[in-house]
This record gives sequence, C-alpha cells and structure tokens, in this order.
Amino acid sequence: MELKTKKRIYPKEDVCIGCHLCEIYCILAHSGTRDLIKAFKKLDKPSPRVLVEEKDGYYITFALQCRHCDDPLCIKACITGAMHRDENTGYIICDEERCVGCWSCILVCPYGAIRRSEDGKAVSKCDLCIEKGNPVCVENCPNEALELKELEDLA
Amino acid sequence: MRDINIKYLEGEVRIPSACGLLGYINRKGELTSGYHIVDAMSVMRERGNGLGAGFACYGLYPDREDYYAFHLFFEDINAKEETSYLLYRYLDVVQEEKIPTRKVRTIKDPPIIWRYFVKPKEEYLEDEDITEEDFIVRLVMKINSEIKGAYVFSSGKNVGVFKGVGYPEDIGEFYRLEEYYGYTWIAHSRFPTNTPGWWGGAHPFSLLDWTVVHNGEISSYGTNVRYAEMFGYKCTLMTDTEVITYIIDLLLRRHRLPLDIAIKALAPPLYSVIDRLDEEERIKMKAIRAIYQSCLLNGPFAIIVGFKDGIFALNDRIKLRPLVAGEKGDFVYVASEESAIRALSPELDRVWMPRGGEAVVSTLEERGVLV
Amino acid sequence: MRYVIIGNSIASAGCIEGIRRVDSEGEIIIISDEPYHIYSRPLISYWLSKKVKDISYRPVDYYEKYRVTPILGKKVIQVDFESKEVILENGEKIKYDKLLIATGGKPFIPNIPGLDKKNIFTFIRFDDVKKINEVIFDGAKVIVIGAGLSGLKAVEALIKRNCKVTVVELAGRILGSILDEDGARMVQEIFEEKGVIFLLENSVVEIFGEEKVREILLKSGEALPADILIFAIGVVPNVDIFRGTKLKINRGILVNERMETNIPDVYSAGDVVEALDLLTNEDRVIPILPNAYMQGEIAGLNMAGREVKYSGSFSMNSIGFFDVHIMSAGIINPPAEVEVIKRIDLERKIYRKLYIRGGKILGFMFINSIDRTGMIVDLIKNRIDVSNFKDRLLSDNFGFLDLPKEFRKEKILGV
Amino acid sequence: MKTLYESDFIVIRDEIRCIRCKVCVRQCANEVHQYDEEDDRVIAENSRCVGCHRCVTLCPTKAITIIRNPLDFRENYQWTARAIKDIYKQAETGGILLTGMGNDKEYPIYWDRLLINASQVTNPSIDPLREPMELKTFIGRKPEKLEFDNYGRLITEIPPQLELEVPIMFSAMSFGSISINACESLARASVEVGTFWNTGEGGLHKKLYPYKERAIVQCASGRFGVDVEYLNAGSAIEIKIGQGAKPGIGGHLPGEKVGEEVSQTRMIPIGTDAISPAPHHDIYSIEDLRQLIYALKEAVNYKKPVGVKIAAVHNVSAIASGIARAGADYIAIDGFRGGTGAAPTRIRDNVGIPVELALASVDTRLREEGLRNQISLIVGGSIRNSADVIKAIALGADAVYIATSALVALGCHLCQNCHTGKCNWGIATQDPNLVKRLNPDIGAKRASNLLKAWSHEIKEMLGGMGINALESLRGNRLMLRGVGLNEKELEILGIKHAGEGI
Repeated sequence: MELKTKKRIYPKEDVCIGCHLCEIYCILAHSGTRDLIKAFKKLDKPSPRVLVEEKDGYYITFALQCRHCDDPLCIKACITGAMHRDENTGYIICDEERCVGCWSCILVCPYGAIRRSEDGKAVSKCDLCIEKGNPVCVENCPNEALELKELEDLA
Repeated sequence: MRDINIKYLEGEVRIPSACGLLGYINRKGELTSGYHIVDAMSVMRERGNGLGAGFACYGLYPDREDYYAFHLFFEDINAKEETSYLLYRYLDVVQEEKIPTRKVRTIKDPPIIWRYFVKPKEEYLEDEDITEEDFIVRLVMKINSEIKGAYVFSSGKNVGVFKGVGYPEDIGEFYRLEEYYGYTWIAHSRFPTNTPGWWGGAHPFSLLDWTVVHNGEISSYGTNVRYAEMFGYKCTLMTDTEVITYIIDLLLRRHRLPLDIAIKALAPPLYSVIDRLDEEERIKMKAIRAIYQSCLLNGPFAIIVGFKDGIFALNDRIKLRPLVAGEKGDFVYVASEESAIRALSPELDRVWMPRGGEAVVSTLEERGVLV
Repeated sequence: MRYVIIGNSIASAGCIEGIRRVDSEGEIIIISDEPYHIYSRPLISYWLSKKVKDISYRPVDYYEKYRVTPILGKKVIQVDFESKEVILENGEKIKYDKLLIATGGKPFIPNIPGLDKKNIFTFIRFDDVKKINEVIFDGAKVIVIGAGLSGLKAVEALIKRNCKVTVVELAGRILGSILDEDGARMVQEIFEEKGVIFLLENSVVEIFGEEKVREILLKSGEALPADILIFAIGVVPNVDIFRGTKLKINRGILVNERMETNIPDVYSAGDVVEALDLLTNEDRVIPILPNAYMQGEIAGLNMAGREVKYSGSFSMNSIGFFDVHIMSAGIINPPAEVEVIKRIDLERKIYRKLYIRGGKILGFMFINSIDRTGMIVDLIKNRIDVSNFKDRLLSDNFGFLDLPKEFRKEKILGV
Repeated sequence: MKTLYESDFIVIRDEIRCIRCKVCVRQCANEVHQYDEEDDRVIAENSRCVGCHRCVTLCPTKAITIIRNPLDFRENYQWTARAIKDIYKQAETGGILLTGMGNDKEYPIYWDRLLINASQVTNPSIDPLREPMELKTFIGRKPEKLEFDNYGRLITEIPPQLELEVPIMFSAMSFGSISINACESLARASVEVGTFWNTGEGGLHKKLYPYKERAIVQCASGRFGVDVEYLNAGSAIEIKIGQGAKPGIGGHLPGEKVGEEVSQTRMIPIGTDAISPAPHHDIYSIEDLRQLIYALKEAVNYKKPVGVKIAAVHNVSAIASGIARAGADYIAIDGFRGGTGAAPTRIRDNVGIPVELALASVDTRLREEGLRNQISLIVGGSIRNSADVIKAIALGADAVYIATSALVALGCHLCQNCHTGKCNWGIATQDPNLVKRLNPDIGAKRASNLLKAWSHEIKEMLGGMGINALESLRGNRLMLRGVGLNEKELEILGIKHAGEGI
C-alpha cells in the first residue's frame, strides 16, 4: 500500500532561460484542445500548473511543478479528499470536481506549487500530464531545463 | 617504336591495370633456369592482355656480381649514343653488349636493348660525398628523365630485368630466358586498361637491386608520390610500381629500416589492432604510422619485391587483390594464383593465403634476414 | 491483530491509511455514533450553502478497499482497558488489540435559560446542518453566537441561503484566533457589505419563545427577534466517557510522540488530544484538520508496528468567506518584543502581516494574498532565519528565489 | 542626430497566430519585441532587429517571420545598399565600423570549385559500414625517419603529438569572446569525440579544467591568463600571431565584458579592457619567434607540441617555412573567411587571402624544402562541411580547425553581431541571462554530433576513393579536380581541371 510517485520533474536553474514555454504548453495540455492558438483564445483558458520563478534584476529563473512528495501535506490537509494519490502512477492528483477551494493545500505546500485555478473555483496543480503520458513542460522546454526522472525503489 | 594508334604512354598518364604475379626463391641459393617461370606464367594468361610482361632474375651475372648491370631501352641510335656518352663519363664500363634476343612473331618493333656492367668513377663519389647507390640512382633518374628515347630498366648488381610488350611466354622466348639461371625469379603479366605500347612501362620496375611487380591500383598514389618526391625521387612513369619501388628504396636503403618495420610502414596494422598491443609495441606501431603515414599503400595491391637477399610479397591491409604462397623444400613461391605455383611445383609442402598486410618474406639462408 | 477505532472522521482516516501502509492483513473496526459514511466536518457549511451535495471525505468504496468494518450509528459508552474491550450502548462488546480514540470535539454551549426551545442548533456535525436545512427559509432571522471560524462559515452559508444574520461575539473582534484587529476589521467589513450585523463584546443571556425560539436577550440589555439560533462558540475535546478512568486527560487526552496514551495499546489522535505546539513548546489541543490526519496516521503507523514520531505542529488555518481568502499560522497575539512587518492595502483588501523574533517567523496572517503561503509555513516549521530577506515576505510573489541559494537547491533538488 | 539608416530587417507577426505569450519579448536581448498592454498586442521595433531568429525559433505558434527590408535604393552597380548604409553609419558615429563572424563578401570560394574523385572498376571503393575506416591523425613534429636497434626496438624519441580521432579540431575562441557554456560545450564534445578545443587568448576557466587534456592553450600577444600552470594544463600550446578575420591587428575585449569570471581567468582586473596588441612585443622577427617557441617548450619540459597560428596573407608560404624552421610543431593557417568576435569591417573584408590557396602554396613550399613531413599543418577559416575537410586534407592539411561551423552547431545564426555582446543564443556573450540559454549538455551533444556526422561523411567519401586511412588522402591532390578555375589557380592549387585524366 505504500505508494510513491514514479516520476518527478527536476528543474535545472543554470539553464532555465525564463521563456515560460513550459507554462504555455501546460496551458495547452490542459485546455482540451490540441492547438495553442485555440487554447489561448478560449475564455476558460486554464492556468498553468508549472510556475516559472523569476525575479527582477536577478538572472536565475527556474520552473517549478508539484514535487509529488513522498509525504504529501496537501493530501493530509485537504478537507474534501479531493487531493489524492493516483494508484497507478503514484502522482498526486486533485479531483477538481470535489475541490471546494478552501486552499488548505496551498497553506501547507512547502513548494508553493499548488495554485488556484483561473476561475478561483478549484486547485490547479501539476498532474505530470497523466493522461498524455509525458509532461509537456519537459518535452517542450527548449533548453532542456526540466528533467523528468524515473524514480526507483517504489514500494 | 611508338605505334600511331597508341595515344598515351607511361609517364604521360596513369594507366590502371590488373596483373598476374609470380615469384620464387631457392633459399639455399641454388640456381634454376628461366624456363620454369616462363612456362608457369602461361597458366595466368587470363590476367594479362598481351600489353606487357617481364621477368627479374637474381644471381644471373655471377661473373660480374660487383658491377651494376644497366639494362637499357633505346628508341634510336642517337639516344644510345647520348646515353653512352653519359655512362662513360661517370662510370667505369667494364663491358657492354646487346642483350641477346630471338625473333618472336608476336613481338613487334622491339627497341634497341643493351646492357652495361658499370661502377661509379671513384672521383665523382669523393667529390660529391655521395654513396655509390645514391650516385647510381641519380644517374638513372637523370637518364630516364633527361635523355629522350633512353630508359634504364634494370640497374642492380647481379640482377637483371627482362621485359617488354607482349605475353609473358613470348617475352621469355624473346629474351631467351631459358639460358639464364638465378636463385630468385619474379614474373609479371599485365592487363592495362589503356593501350600503352612502351616497353619501359612493363613490370618489373627496378632500381638498384629492387625489383617490384605489382597487381593493383593504389588510391594513395598521389600521397605516396608527393612524399617520395620530397626525397629526390622523380616519378616519371606515373605508375604505382615505380613509386612503390622508390618508397621501398627510401625505407630500406636510405632510412635503413629493418625489413619487418618497412613492411609495417607499407601496410600498417589497423589502430583497432594497435590498441590491443602491449605498450612498447603500441608506441612503436603508432610511431611508424605517424612518421611514415605517407608511405602507407592504400587501396588494392599485391606486390612481389625482389632484393639481393630474398623476396617478399605483400597484400594491402584488407586484401583486395589475390596473393597466395607455397613452399616446397628450399623453394618458396608467391603468386596471384595457386595454379601458377602448382605449375612450378605440383607437390607442395604447404600452401597458404597470406592475410592482408602480412608479408611473406623469404631470404637466402646463408645471408640471413636483412637487419 | 484487530484494530479498533472510535470515531469516524479525519484522524480515523489517517489511522486507517497509516495502518494499511504497514499492515494489509489486520482487522480494522471503526465505530461511530453517527450513521454516515466517513465525511468531512468542514464541508457541512458548503453543504448548507448548497455548494456541495456530497460531503464524503473518502470515496464510497473506501471501507471495502481498506478492508474496514464500520459499526455506524452506535455509541460507545465505555472502554474496558483491562479486558481490552469497547462497550457499545447496546451492550455489545468489541475486543481490540490496538485502540484509537478519535472522538474529536464536541460543541461548547453555555448554560443559558431557554436552551430547551426548538430551532436552537450547534454547527459541528452533519446532523446539525441537516436540521438547520429543514427549518431554514428565505428571510429567516438567524442569530449566530460566536464569530470564530465555524461561526462565520455558518454565516456565509446562511447569507447564501438568503437569511438575515446577526452575529453575537463575546470578544472585541471577530476571528480572534486567526486575525489581529486590523485584519478582523477588514473581514468584518466584507460581511457587513453582505448585510450581516455584528454585535461585539456582547453575549446572549436568555432565550425566549414558546415552542420555538422567538427572541433573545443580550447582555447589553438589547432584545433581538430570532427565528433560528446557532451556537458556534467552539469545541472542547470529547472525553466524557473517559473521565474518571485511568486514561490521563488534561483538557484533552495526553499522548506521547507516538500518539500513545498512558494506557498500553491505546492511542489517541485528532481534536481530542493535546499535542506539542512547536511554537510554544507546550502540549495543547490544536483542533485543525491537517493535524487530525497526521496524528491519526502517526497513531496508525505505530499501532501497526512502525516506529514513527509526531514532530508536533502549530496552529494554521486557511479559510475563505465569499471571495476573500485568509490564511494564518502560528502565534497571532504575540508578546510585545516581537518584530512586526506588515503591508496593508485597504482598497484591495490585501493584508500581509508577520511576526518575527530572533530572525525566525513566529506567525503570520494574510488576507487576499495567499499564493504560495505554504512556503512561509515551511519557513516557520524549519525555523529558517529570514533576516536577510524579510522584506520579501510581504511580497505577493515571494518565492524560492528570495531564499538562500543552498536552501533553495536542497529544497527543490533534494526531494 | 536623426539616423538615415533604415532597418535591415522587418519583423512580420501573424496577428492571428500570436497568442501574446511574450516569449519573443522575453527572449530578444535587443528589445525588438514589446508587449503593449493597452492594445494587448506585441509590437516590434524593427531597427533593433539583427536577424538572429531567436524569436522565430522559440515562438510556439510560429507567428513570427523576419524578412530583409525590401526597401531599395536606386539600382547602382557601384553603390550598393551596403556601401551607402556603411557611409550613413560612419557619418553618424565617426567611428570604425565593427562586425562579427567572417568575411561575407563575394570572393571566390575555392572549396566549391574543387571536386572529389571516386573509384570505379579498376580499383574497388570501400564500404565504411563493413570495412575499417581510419581517421586518426597525429599533430606534432615528426622526425624525418625512425631508427631501431638490433632487436627492432624503437630508438628514435618521438616528439609530443596530439592524437586526433577525427581530423577536425575546434579553433581558438576565448572565454570572453564566447560564453563559458559555449566553451564547455566544445570542450566536452572534444572529449567525447577525441579531438581538441582551443582556449584562444582567454585563459583556462576553472570550470574547464576537467577538459584540459583535450585543450590547446593559446599564448597570444596579450598573454592573458598565461602562467606555467596554464601552459602545462593543456595538451599543446599555440602561439597566436594572427587571425584570418583580422590579420595584422590585435584584439580588444571591452571592459564591460570583463566580469569576475573573465577577470580571474584572464588574470586581469575586473572591468579593464583586455587589449591584445597587434604584434607580440617580444616577437619582432623570426628568431624572436624561435625564442618564444623554445621558451614555451622549456616551460613544459618539451612534453607538449608548440604550434604557431598565422593568418593567410600574401607571403604565407615563406612565413610558414620560417615557422617550420623556427622549431614549431605545427602551423595553423587561418583563412580570410575565418570568424571573429569583433573586427573592423574593412579589415575583415579586405585583408588576407583564401585559405585554400594559402594551404596549397604552403604545402607545396614545405615539400620543396623537404620540411613538410616534419611539421603538421592545420587550416581553418571557412570549413563548412565534411567535403571542405576532405578537400583541405587532399590539398595537404593534416587537420582542420572549425569555429564558425561549431558555433552554428551550437545555435549561431550568423547575425554577425557578436561584438555587441548581446548574443541571443548564449554564445558570444557574457550576460548571465543570455549565457544560460546555451545548455552545455545540449551544446556538447550538438557539437559532438556535428563531428560524428562529418566523420561518417568523410569515411563515406574516403571509401568512395578506395582509401581506408585518412593519411592516404593527405596531400593526395590527384583526388581533386578543379572546375571553373583558370590556369594560375590550378597551378597554385596543384590540381588538374575536371575532365583531365589521371
């Protein structure tokens, strides 16, 4: 029953170029269309689940997604049970239908990796593109600044 | 001498060719008549097209073994006179004569073929501080490149080359080779793609005691020639055989490389092989490849090289041309085809296919291997 | 091995999931006096406001999947620690090898004359809102006693159900446990914009009515008409059946780091226990949901044989009213010598305030600027010295780039 | 002063495709793209565009294209737009025109007038997939002959050699002129492929020490970063006399590019201009060069080859011969199309000669003097592909240097604005925001892929010529034929015209 994520994305800040393409492709991946232009013209354009950290006058940038922690505080803090671990992949997934937007997960996530959705109704978090197979942020990073690592020793 | 239908001569263009090779040595130095090799060459008729054949014989002039035997072709009497003047000026000529020939129906328009037994005049050697061999080489180059219609095709001691345009058996007949006896015989039958009609272009190519017959067309020719030229060799014939001979002369006579090393320079082991050698050998092989990189004979070839003390035969590194070796008692044979060897000696003690780049070396027992 | 859990809420779920991480074989029995599938108490206000229809905390197949035998709608009246038996009100006795007491909290109701009238409710359990839902009507005058978290969540739901709501609060400000005065005023204004009337520094002294509530009398002498009265003053640990037993109880049940009580094989977790407050270093009841789960999980793991220690916690809350979001954690009413940094934007109703002592954050309260707050909670938890970047803590987009490089790298690459 | 210079490029944005993601805004260091919040549009300032295509490449919807400004001057054979615009620029600045990369003028490219031979019938071609194909090359001084003792043991001591697995090395580019990530990319590719990279006059950054075994350390007129440790760190030392892009002049790294890292590596104070003088002030003649060569050999205990790099100029063959006699282990000749981080445009475009001719004449001259075999010859400054490599080797080079090709592999788009330090591809810049755009993991892979790809092609072509070891192509000019060349050119190149037989 001990379940952990099988994959995790690690950012490489030395080569993150702050282009935000990870966010752009994340939006596409969760937009329900396959066309970027369409996705961006949608009124209910999803918010990105990856966050590019940047700071004025400072050259380091990096992109951060949910770490899919081994000891996930967000699941423990969730008041509805919406936040859960997927049994097949070990990814931490939020069931947006069940989320009521109390943001307890945001209060406890030590990575600040959980965001409110654009409409403020539910949590928007990285699902490692569970339906697509591979995370689009990793695949589309032009400088390979995101590395998807397969994790071993899964119980 | 030049047929009006013949457009190109050796020295004007490179003429690719295929060939049949045969050579043997008696390690005890026992002499055999030229009859045998002439006869054996006939089985490889397929490999020639009648446009060139030749023989080399070691040990044929025992009475004149201290003299360089110059064999020359002259297109006309003027060339002969001009050459004679030069020869008598620089050399002590102990004997000169027409090389005896016989009339053969298929041999057309032979040139004037003459031989001189010579030695450099001491005063020139002293004046110029030059070795006897270098002096001879320079003179041969001078005649071949400067005197129109004259060509030295044999210039070693106790070695003679006999060659011309025709099939080997006809050339053998023409030169009356059954009358010569040698401990080493080398023969060649040629299949040039062009129609050269010049006797000098036939094999063996010879300089001093080196006689070389060759089957192949080396791709490294341009590299080899430009290297040889740096050392004063003039590649007037534009044949692979010529440059191979010069490089052998350079490596063995002038650089005094041991025979096995010189052979490695001509056909070095692959780096994949070198990498597996022990350190000392690896350093040695890499040095050979680095320093003698321009001596590597690349592309298809099989050569038989005769020298005073023996013969060696060598294939290119990946064996793109045929070469087979055989042994019977004191005789060691090498040829393009086993049939030619069997023609000389039907019952052999051993027959083998030398691997690419691995030389067959055989020397007179009493003299040992050249070091 | 038989695990018995009294209580069917968050701590119990933590316990079940903790046990099953280690022991997939043992029998688990869960007992609750409520007849419902495991549900989330905070969701009752959402249910009342009709935002959600289902308040389940775990999927319907949960018990089946975790192989739990539920005994629901049956009250435990006693535990015989000697014979290791749980005794139900129907006399049934259930043997246990390991027991978890997760009875939670029970509403506190002051002793006021008139409490016997109808339409007086508390606001803790599903049954509470189900009953409120039955009597509620458009324009109903509802008086909510208590302006704490659950009181105001009730108010929000009632406003959404078109009730006229008055809040009576004993203290001088609302949300006293999570906000200071400035913050409280800001939030109060939001409620007032929706028509809610706040009566602070006041309390109910008597309730009038025939069968149902009709009017209440305040301490100030004022009388207010009321259709419905809701007590949301707070909860106290639900330890009644254990009073007078060997079980050590202060305000709540006392446990060690392994969530074990003084009685062997008896564990306790959730709103019923006192546990370590990291910031005060004292044991106290911190009745917040994440704690309940984590304590339950620690208890479960230990019950199943894995040695795990509870590292303590501190109070923290995330709560939203209408579209205003509030997060706070740690110490809210600090001693005087504490350094205060804050940013107030009255117009946009943004508030960020932090208390810092010796370079470490003691507590904070944020209104409408809550993204990535978990990072700040983490700084408190890890006692990170923030002296070098404390100004950045007030920024809406505070992030890892504001943290020391080594800490950032370890945090992100070390997972 | 109002400029008369109209922009060279025009940015065309497909408004339907533009999703306002602002990637272009973030990526353009020249600040061409700006987001207008009021109109929710991205607009472009064309005059700043250098045509580097960074925005085009990264735009996720491919909404951007960049075209040459079609604005024409009145047609004039003599007064081209470029000639006119150059005058506008100088009239406005009063300064020397500066540019980056190599000569882009329409001089003949001899590589493209040379054709390669292949075997047919009389000599079999070799299939490199099935047969071994050797590209190993040794760079260093070679003795004229080897000597062995009676036991066949090698007596001759071989001077130090660089052992190359491919006959292609990365030419000198300093840390300073290019970014640390660009340096690291090439250094790692060198390790991976088995060739060498060159520090240029930039010193050896500590981050690059792990790749020092594959480094040629340069000693140029500014002596930046040179000390005994540096000299001993690399596998060879190169004395840089000249550079093809700017023969006869020195170098200048402006102070603003001399940050902490560059300062430490070059051993100069932060913020000071790094000026490499035009000559080495200790080399005023060939005997001075000889002294420096031996001083450097002495410093490394004769353990490493010392080469000399010169620009291809008119008298290059005599100079090369002098260098050979001065004891250098190799000569690197840099042709007039060679690149640079910054050079005066007029010098770049008008000084020096094509490397093909320089190479042919140097090789011939060294052979005439019997020196060719003793010294290695490296050429660079215009090698664009494997065919150029083959041709260079057939003309007589031992190996080639590539720099522009290597940078193009890393992402360079030849915008020729290296001198501005705003390279959007993270190559010719020291701005940390730009440097990180070149991920050395990717860079190393791209650069090594290029060398591997060229190696495959070289092997194919060698096989076609019936050659299975590169040395048999070296100086093998019979493998080349000229097309469209006059007698003099053929004579200098030492080749026949296409159509002439062997």
